[in-house]
Amino acid sequence: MRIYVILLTFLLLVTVFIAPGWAEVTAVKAGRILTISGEPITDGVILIEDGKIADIGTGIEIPENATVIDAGKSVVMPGFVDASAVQPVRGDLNEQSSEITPTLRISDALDPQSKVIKRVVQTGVTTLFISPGRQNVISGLGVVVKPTGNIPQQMIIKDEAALTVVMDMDPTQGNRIPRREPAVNFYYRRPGTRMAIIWMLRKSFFDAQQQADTEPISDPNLAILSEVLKDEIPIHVNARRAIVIRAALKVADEYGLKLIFQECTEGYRVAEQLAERKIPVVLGPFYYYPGSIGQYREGRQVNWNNAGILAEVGVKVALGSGGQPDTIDILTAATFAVRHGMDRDEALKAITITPAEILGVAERVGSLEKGKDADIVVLSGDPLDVTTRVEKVILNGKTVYQ
Amino acid sequence: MIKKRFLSFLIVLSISLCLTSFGNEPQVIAIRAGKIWTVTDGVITDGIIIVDNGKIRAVGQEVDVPEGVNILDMSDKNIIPGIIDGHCHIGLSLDIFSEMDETVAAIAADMLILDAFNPHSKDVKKALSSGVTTVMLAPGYRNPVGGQPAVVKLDTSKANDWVLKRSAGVEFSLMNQALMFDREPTSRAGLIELVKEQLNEAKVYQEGFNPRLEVLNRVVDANLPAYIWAHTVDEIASAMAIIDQYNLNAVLVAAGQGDEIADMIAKRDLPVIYPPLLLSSKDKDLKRVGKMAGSGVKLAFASLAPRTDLNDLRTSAILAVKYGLDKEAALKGLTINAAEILGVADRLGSISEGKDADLVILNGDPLQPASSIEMVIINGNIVYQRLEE
Amino acid sequence: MKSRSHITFISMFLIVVITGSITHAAPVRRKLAVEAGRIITIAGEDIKNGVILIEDGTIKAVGKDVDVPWDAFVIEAKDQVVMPGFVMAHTSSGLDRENENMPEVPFISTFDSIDPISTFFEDSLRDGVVAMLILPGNNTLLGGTGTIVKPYGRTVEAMLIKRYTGLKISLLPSPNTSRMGHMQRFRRYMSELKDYLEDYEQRKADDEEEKKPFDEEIDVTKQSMVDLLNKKLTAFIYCNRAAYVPKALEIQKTHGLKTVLVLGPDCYKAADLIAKSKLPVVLAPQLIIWETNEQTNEEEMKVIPMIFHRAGVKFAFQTDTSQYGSRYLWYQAATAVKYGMKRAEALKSITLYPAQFIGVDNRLGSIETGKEATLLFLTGDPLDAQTWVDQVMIAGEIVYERAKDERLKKLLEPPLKIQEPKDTD
Amino acid sequence: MLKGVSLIYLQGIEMKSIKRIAILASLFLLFISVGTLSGQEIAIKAGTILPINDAPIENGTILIKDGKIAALGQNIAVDSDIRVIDANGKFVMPGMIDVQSRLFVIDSELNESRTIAPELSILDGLDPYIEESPEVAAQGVTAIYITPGSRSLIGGSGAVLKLNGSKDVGEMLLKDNIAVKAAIGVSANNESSSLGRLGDYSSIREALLETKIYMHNKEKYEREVAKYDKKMAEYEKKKETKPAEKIDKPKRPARFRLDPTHEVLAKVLSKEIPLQIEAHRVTDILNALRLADEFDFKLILDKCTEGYMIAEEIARSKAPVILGPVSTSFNDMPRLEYRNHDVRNAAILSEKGVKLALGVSGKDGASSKFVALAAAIAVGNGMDKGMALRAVTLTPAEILGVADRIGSLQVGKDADVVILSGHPLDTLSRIEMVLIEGKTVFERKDQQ
Repeated sequence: MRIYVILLTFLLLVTVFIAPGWAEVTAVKAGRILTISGEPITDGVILIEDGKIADIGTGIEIPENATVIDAGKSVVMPGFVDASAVQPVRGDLNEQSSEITPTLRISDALDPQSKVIKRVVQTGVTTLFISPGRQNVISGLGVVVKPTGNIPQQMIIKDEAALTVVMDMDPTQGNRIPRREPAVNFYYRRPGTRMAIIWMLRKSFFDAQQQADTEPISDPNLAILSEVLKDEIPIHVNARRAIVIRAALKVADEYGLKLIFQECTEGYRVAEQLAERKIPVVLGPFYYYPGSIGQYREGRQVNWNNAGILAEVGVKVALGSGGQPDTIDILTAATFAVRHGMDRDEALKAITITPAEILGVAERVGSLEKGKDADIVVLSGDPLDVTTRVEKVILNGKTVYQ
Repeated sequence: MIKKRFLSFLIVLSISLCLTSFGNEPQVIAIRAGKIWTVTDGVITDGIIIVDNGKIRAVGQEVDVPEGVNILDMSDKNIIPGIIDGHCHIGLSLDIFSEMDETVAAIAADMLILDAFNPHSKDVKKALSSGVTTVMLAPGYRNPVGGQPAVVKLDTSKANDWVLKRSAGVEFSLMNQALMFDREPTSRAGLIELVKEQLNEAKVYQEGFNPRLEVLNRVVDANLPAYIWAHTVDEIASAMAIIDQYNLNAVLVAAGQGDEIADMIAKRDLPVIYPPLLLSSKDKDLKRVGKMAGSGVKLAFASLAPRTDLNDLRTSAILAVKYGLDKEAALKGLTINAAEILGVADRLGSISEGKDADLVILNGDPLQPASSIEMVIINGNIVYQRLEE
Repeated sequence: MKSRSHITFISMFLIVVITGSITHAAPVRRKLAVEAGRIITIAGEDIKNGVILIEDGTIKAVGKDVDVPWDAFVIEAKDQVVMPGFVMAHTSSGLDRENENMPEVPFISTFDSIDPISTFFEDSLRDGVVAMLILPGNNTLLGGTGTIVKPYGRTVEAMLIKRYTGLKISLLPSPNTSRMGHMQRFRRYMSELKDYLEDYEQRKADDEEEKKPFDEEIDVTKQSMVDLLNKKLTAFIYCNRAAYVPKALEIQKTHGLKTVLVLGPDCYKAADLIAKSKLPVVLAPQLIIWETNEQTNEEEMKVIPMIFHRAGVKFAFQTDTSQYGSRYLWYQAATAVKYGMKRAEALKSITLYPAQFIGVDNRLGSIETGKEATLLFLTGDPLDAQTWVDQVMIAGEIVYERAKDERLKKLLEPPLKIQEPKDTD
Repeated sequence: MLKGVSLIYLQGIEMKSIKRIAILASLFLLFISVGTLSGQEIAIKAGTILPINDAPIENGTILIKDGKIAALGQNIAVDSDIRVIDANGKFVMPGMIDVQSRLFVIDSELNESRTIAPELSILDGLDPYIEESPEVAAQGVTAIYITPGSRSLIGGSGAVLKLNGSKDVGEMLLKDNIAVKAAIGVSANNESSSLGRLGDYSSIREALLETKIYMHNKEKYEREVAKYDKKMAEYEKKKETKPAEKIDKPKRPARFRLDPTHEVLAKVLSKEIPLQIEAHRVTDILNALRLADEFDFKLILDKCTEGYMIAEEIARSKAPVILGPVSTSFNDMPRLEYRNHDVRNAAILSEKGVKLALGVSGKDGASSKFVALAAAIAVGNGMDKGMALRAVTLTPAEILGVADRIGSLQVGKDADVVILSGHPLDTLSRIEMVLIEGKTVFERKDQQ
C-alpha cells in the first residue's frame, strides 16, 4: 500500500511543475496586428495563456503544444468595446413605478440566452456597457459585461459601473398631468417638462448631500446617490440637445459631479466646454443619413461631423451603437465617422481603448498588451473599408465566432 | 358485445355493494389485484392490500387476511397510489376566462389561497374521475409574491380532514408575466429588486403587526418552503441567485427551460414541479423534461388546471416517457416525488403500510392513456366508479 | 477641377460667346472630351487613363487612345473615377402620398403626384442616382402605373425620362382582408376584365358585320390593365413573404405578363423557385436579416443578396429610406461584396441590371457608344466609404457639383463659433 | 390490382374459358413486372399488418409498385432483386390523417372580415415554408385537412395535403375543394350572445336561399341561350337559302354575370361538395341538422363539443362528425365553447353508430403529431379500440372523399405506410419508418 502513496505523490509533483507548460496555449499569427496602444506590428504573433495575452510581438517562438490560429494576411485588432450597447434583457426595461430609481440594477435582468448577444459578437464587440431604460430621470445602475457564459454571473465584469441619468425629453414621454388629486392612474406623475426633470435631479442630489453625514443612510436610494457624490460611481448623462448639455454642466458644477455624456448629438455646439472640463463623450446611435434628432419633438438638422469636431478639440470620444438593435454596427459607425471627417486613428481608438478607459475597465480590455484579456477580432482587410468582413472573434482566448 | 358488458356490470355492482355497505364506520377491506404498483418497493403481482380505518394496514403477495373479511377480486386490474398534482388552480373562484389571479397587490404574502377554494364546485366533482386524489392549490404567476398555497384531497365530502396543509409555503414568481404596465414592478430589474427588498425587510423583522413580513420571516429563517415560478434560463438563474443569497428551502415551479442548466439545479438539489407537456408541441421542448431528469433533478408533474384537464396529468407523464424520461421517474413524478416535494410523504405517495388508502384501479398498464380508470378510492372510500352508460 | 490648357479654354470661350446668343439655355457644350484616371464602363473592362468623347449628349467613343477633336471642351478628371450613373429600379419615395385607399386603382399614375422639390431627389442626385422608376406603394392590390424620372429638373416634365411604364400589383393583403380574400379579389377583377373584353370584341364584331363605324374606345379605367395583358406594360408584383412568391408566379403564368418581382426580405426562402422562373428581381432595402433556426433555436444571419446570387438570380438593389436604413445604393453593393459577391456583378446590380429591368438600358446603365452621356465623377473607388460624388453629368450637362453643394457644406463643417457667455450663476 | 380483378372476373364465367383467361392474365402480369422492374418496387415483410378496412394479417407482406400498393397478404411472391424492408415483429398501418390541422397556416392571415365568402380557397392562404411538417410526419401522420379560419360565417373551401416534405403546395395537394367551411355560434373573442348565434343561422340560411334563386336564374339564362342558338342556326340556314329575304337577326340575351360566391354554394346545394358546419352547443348542432334537412345538402358536423347530449339525433341524421379536440389540454387556455366539453364525447357518439373522425385541433401546427395520442385518450375514456384506430385513418378519408387514395392498406391505394415497434394506440411504441407513396419520409436512425 505504501508504494502506491509514494507513486501518487511523485505524480502530483510532476504535474505541478509541468502544469504551466501543459496549460492550454494558443498562438495567433497575423499579417498585421493593430495593438491600438502601441505601434502596429507586421507579421506578429500573440501568445494566449488561459484567457490572458502572455506575449505579443514579432519573432516570438511558439511552444509546439500550442494550438496555432494562422490569420494569414488579415488584420488583427483588439475586441471592440461598445459603451452604450443594446440591452440583452427580456421584458420591459423601464421601472415606471417612480422617476427616481437609483437602486435598480440592470445586472439582475441580464438574459444570457438573448438573441441579441449572438448578433453583437458577430460585429466584433467583446465588451458591452448595459444601462437601464430611458424613461426615468435617474434610471439605475448599469453593468459592464462580456457576451459569453450561460448564467448572468458568468457575464459580468464590473457591476454598478455607472449611474444612468436621463435629462432629455424621454422621461416626460407618456406622463399625463394629474387633473385631480390623488392621481388615479399610475402615469399621472410629475415630470411633464424639462424644468421639472432638472428640478427632480437637483432635489435628489440635495437630499443625498443632506444625508451624507448621517451613517448609515437608511434610504437605499440616497445611499447610492451619496456614493455618486463621493465620485465612487461615475454618472452617465443621456443628453442630445445643446441646451440640455449645458443644464447638465450646471448641475455638475453645483454638486461637483464627474460626468460622462451619452448620445450627445449636438455636442459640437459645446465642444470647448466639454474639452475644458475633460468630460468624455459616448456618441449614441449612428445613422447613415443623420436627419433630425430622434423623434421627441425636437426635429433639428444635425451636423454629420460631430465625432470629428469633438475629437479635434481634444474631447475623449467613444462610438457606441446607442442601444438600438438594428442600427449600423460599431465598425461601420467608425467608417462613416471617418467619411464625415474624423481622423482615422482617433476613430479606431474610439471603438477600443477610449470606451474601455471611460468605463474604467482599461486594465483588462481595449488594446492588445501583455496581461490584458485575450479579446481579438480578425478582419479580412483594412478595418475602415466597408467591404471588410469580421472573420473570427476570440473572447478570453476561446474562438466564439468564425 | 352485450354479454361482456353485462358481466362487468355485475362485478362492479358487487364491489360497490360491499364497500358502500360499510358506509361511514370504516371497516377492514381486502383487495386482491393483478398488479400492485407500490412505487417505493416494486410491483407486486397477484398481491393483496388490507385497508383498515382508511389506512393501508398491509400489502404483499401472501398477507393473512383477517376472517370475516371477503376479498374483492380485481385480479385482472392494476392498482397504483393516488395521483398527486403538483400545481393547479381547480375550484378557485376565478373564472377561467378572466385573469387567473389577484393582480392589484404585487406582494400578497399573507393571502391564503384556501380561502378562495370552493370545495363543492363542479370542477372538483368532475376531477374525481381523473385518478388525481391530492392537489396543491396555488395562486398564479401574475404576482411577484402570490400568496400561500395549500395541499388538499379532492374528496371534500367529509368535514375538513381533506385539508392536509393550510399553508404549504409562499409562492414567488420571477416570470415576465408578473410585470404589469400599471402597477409596480414594470421592469425585470424592478421585479428582482422588489423581491430582494421584501426578503431583506423580512430578515430584520422582529415582532410586530405586519402579517406580510411575519410570513416572509418564516420563509427566510424557519425554512418555510418557497415555491418559485421561473420558466426561462435567466429567470431560473435569478431564482438560484436569490435562493443562494437567502438560502431558502425552495422548489422551482415550471422551469420549462431548466434542462439547459440542469446540472446547476441538480447540484443545489432543487426539486422541480414541471408544467404539463401538452402545452408544448415542438419535439425540442418535449425532450427537455427527459434531459432534466437524466441529470438527477427530482421531478413532479403539474396540470395547471384548468389550463389543461386534470385527466391529462397522467397523459403528460406518459408523453414525457415517450420523449426520453424513464418509466420509473414518470411514475414517481406522479406519486412519491410529488408527495415529498409537497411535504406529505408521510401519508401519501406510495402503497405502503401506514399510509392513507388512496388507490386508483385501472384496467391496463398505468403508463398507457388507452387504459381507463375503473375506480378511485380516497381514505378507503370509493369516490368514483366507472359505470358503463 | 482645372482645365487642361489655356489655349483650348480661350478658343472654347470665343465659340461660346459667338453661339451664346443662339442657345440662351445653360451653355450646353456640343462636343466634350472626358479624360479620367479610371473609367468603369460596366459593359466591358475598366479603362485606365481613358477618354470619353461626347457629342450632343451621347457618347461617341470610349477608349484608351481616342484622339480628341480640336473643338471638344476637355473635362480634366485625371485623379477621379468615372462610371455610369446609378439607376433605382423601384421606389415609392418622392410622392406626397404613396397609397390610394381603394384596392383596385390601376388607372392612376405617379406622374400626377411627383413632387420635384422633395429633398429625396436632391439627396439622390448627391448620392449618384441618375434615374429612378417611381411606382405607387405596397398597400393597394392594383396600385397604378409608374413614371421614370431623373432627379434633376424644376418641373415633372423636365425630370421625365419615360411617362407610362410599369404597373404595380401588391400581394400584401390590406389590413382586414385575409390572404385568400386578397387573391380572390384579384381573380374576380381579372375575370370581370375578361368578360368586359369579350363583350367589347363581340360588339366590335357585330358592328363590323353590319359595316357600321366602330368608334367605342376601351374604358379608360381598364386601359392600363389591357396594356398589361398584351405586354405593353411590365407588371411589378410585390411579395412581402416567401409564401406569396408561388402566387405571383401563378399570376404571371396564367395571364402571360411581363413581370419584375419586387421582394420583401423573407422571400429568400423561395430563391430557387424564383431562379427557375428566370424573372428579374428587385431586392428589399434590408439586405441582412436574422432567422431563428427551428431545430437548434439558434439565430442565423441570412445575407439575402448572396442567397439570390448563388441561386443565379439577376437582381437590382433598392435604398432603405427608414430612419436607420442605409440610404446609399453604393453601400448596398458594398455590403453584397463584403459577403462574397464579385465587384463587377455588384456594380452591375446598381447600373446596368436596373436599367434593363425598367427598359431604359438603350440610354443608361453603362458607358458605351450610342448611350446617353450620364456619368458620375467620383473621388475614388465607388465601393470605398471615403469616396464622394464630385460631379454628376446628365446627357452631357453637368447638373451637380460638390463644390457648390451648400447643404453638404453646412452638414460637414462646424457652424460659426458663437462665444458662450461665461457661466456666472 | 390485377390479381383482384382477375379473381372477380373468374367468378363471373363458366370453367371452360378459365384456362384461356389465366394464360392471358399471367402473360400480362409477366409483361408488367418485366416492364416496370426498373419502376420503384418495395416489399415490406411485417409482423402484423393493420389494413383497417378488415382484420389484421399476421406475418404478411406488402408489395409496393410506383407508389401504389400492388399486393397485400400472407404469402406474396417477392422477386429477389427488389428492395425489402424487414419489419417482422413490428406493426404496419396506413398513414394517419389529422382532420383539424393548423399546419402551414398563420392564423392572423386566415380570418376574412367578409362574413359570407365561400369562394375563397385555403390554398391561397398556406405558407409552405413553415418548418413544422417533418416533426408531424415523423409521428405517422401522412395527410392533413386544413380549413379557413372560423371567424367568418362561411369561410371558404378546405383541402387535403400530404406531408411529403416538398415546399410546393401543388406537389403536396391531394385534393382541394373538399368541403365549404361554415360556423354557427363560434365566438370571435370569447364572448358570445345567443342573439349573435341566431343571427349566424339566419344569415347562412339567407345565403343558401339566394343561391337557389341564382341557380334558377342561371337555368333560365341557359335555356334562353339555347333558344337563341337554335334561332341563329335557322337564321344562318335561311340566309344561305334565300339571301334576299329580309329577316331580323335574333337578339343575343344579355350576359348573365357569373357570381363566384353563388357558384360555390350551388355546388353545395347540388351535393357536389359537402358543407362542413362548425357547431359546439346543442342548439347550434340542431340548427345545422335543420339546415341540412331544409336544403338537402351533404352535411359534415365539425367540432360537435356537446354532441354527446343529442347522440341519437345525430346518429339518425347520418351526418358524419369531425370531433373537436378529444381533450381540451391540446390548446392551452380552453375556449368558451369548451365549457361543457366531456372527454367521453367520442365514446358515446361512436357507440350510437355515428361516423366519427377524431381531431386534435391543437394550438399550433406541430400539435398535429398528437393524432395517435388523441385516439389513445379516446380509448382510455371508453371508445372501442378498433373504432378509435379507424377514426384516425379510414373514416376521415371516407368523410373527406379521398378514401380511394388513402385511409387504409388496400391494393390500388397510395402506399402511405407507417411502421411502428408496437400497437399504434400504445403511446410508448416508437415509429420506425414512414413512407409516402413509397418514398421514405422518416426513418429512425438512433436506436434510442
